Amino acid sequence: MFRVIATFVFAFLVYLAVTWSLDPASVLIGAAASLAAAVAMRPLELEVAPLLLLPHRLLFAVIYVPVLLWYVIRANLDVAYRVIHPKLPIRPGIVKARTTLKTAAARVLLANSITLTPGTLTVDLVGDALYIHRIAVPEKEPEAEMQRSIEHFEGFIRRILE
Amino acid sequence: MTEWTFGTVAAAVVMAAGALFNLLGCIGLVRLPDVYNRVQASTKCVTLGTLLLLTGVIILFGFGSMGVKALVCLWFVAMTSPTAAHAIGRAAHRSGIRLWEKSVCDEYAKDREGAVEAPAGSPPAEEVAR
Amino acid sequence: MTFLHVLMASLVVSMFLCLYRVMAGPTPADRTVSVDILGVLMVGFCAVLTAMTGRDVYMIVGVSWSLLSFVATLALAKHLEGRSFDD
Amino acid sequence: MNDGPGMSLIVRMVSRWLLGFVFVYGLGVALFGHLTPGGGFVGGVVVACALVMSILAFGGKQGPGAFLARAVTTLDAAGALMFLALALFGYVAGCFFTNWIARGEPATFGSTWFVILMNVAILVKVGAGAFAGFLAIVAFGHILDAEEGRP
Repeated sequence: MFRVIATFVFAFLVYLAVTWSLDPASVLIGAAASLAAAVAMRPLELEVAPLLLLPHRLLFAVIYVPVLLWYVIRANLDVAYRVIHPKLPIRPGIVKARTTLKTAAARVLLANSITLTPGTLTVDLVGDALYIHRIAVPEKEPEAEMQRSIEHFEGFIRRILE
Repeated sequence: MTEWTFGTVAAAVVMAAGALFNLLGCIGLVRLPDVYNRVQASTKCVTLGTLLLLTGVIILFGFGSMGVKALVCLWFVAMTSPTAAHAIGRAAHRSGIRLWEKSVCDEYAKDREGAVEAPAGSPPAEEVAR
Repeated sequence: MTFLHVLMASLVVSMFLCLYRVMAGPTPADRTVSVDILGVLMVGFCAVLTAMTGRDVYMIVGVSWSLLSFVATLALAKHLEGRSFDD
Repeated sequence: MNDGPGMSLIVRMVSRWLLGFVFVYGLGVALFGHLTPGGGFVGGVVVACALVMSILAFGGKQGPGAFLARAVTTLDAAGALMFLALALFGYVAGCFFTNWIARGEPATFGSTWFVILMNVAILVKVGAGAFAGFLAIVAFGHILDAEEGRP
């Protein structure tokens, strides 16, 4: 029930944003369509949606965006430096890391955040193991270094989605 | 964008940074040695570049009919682009494309060895690797 | 020749670099990556066109384009993996 | 390690998050076709896109795409018939394709309900048609596989 309501709210917000009109007929049709979409999505187990309606989780989601943006910009400057350097100082490889997050949605958000940040790309997600392709594997202790950079995100994501 | 006020200058700076990142990402796409590195550079730089271009549109027009549409577009791109990169990387690894010969380690291939046979219909690894 | 024209020119240069990789890519995965990146670049192009003309035509085009590009990439990745589309 | 039908967990989860919004977005584009760019064709393509994404991500046996795959010919015919019926009802007011529903105030949502209904008919027709094309490609691949003896 909460799942349906939450999905309805988000779908209706997207409808209002796309149409940008408060005509009563359009709003009614949009509400009906959003409700239909929410009911049709019910078997897909969107357990995330109701959590995002809680205010403190929403607050952490809003804080998470600039933090992620800061990491993304740093990552981009790093990758851009490596790309325009004439000698290509790269040292690629696939490393493995383990996450302590429990739900599938939180793990997926973690994997997508990792893909966007410093020189890392999630190749696969099996159970609690993340296989991460890095553009520059550090010389010593690659696993421990990766683990430490994952923990920065885990704290936020646990407060948003778990 | 004819008169130069604070808003237009901010939007111009953000959009210029976005276009620069797009260009750098595409240079990376051409220069780097193997598929995985190309996915890395191009996806990160081009995604951030496009997000910055859309942010410039939001700064320029405010949260009107256009800014909100740009926000929806921004959300879609931020959601789909890493997923597409992951899908390509996984499919490339599963179809047997090797990493660059100077790569340091490959835990994924080590863990996958013996766990699953090659998917049906895919050519053998030597045929695909360059 | 305004500032936005310069932005458009740089985006067009980026697209030609992508097209080079589509033509020269040694493996099918390289071509898939370039096509995906081309789709995201088109969304940025739509944003520049919006700033230039001030009409919300192009934002709708941008959202639809990013969606189509995502679905195309999924299909190509699945084909690359050697599975049928409805597997 | 091939975890069930469909693609990897990340792709399935993100498709789950996007699907409902894509449907609603397609409908919004189609409904406002007479005021903004877009219209029935673009909305239909977006809806078909969502269905194709569902089939790609979840496989051909579950998800909303699999339900609609069985009804796709019916929906295609229903869209075409709805379009034709709207056009034929024009004879009530005089001739083919006449706007037989009253017109409202210009530049608002309710200015022409005739065009809105027309756009919805085109949405159903194009969405079902494009999705049926995708299903035909999948079926053709299976036929080729069977002929050449691949599993």
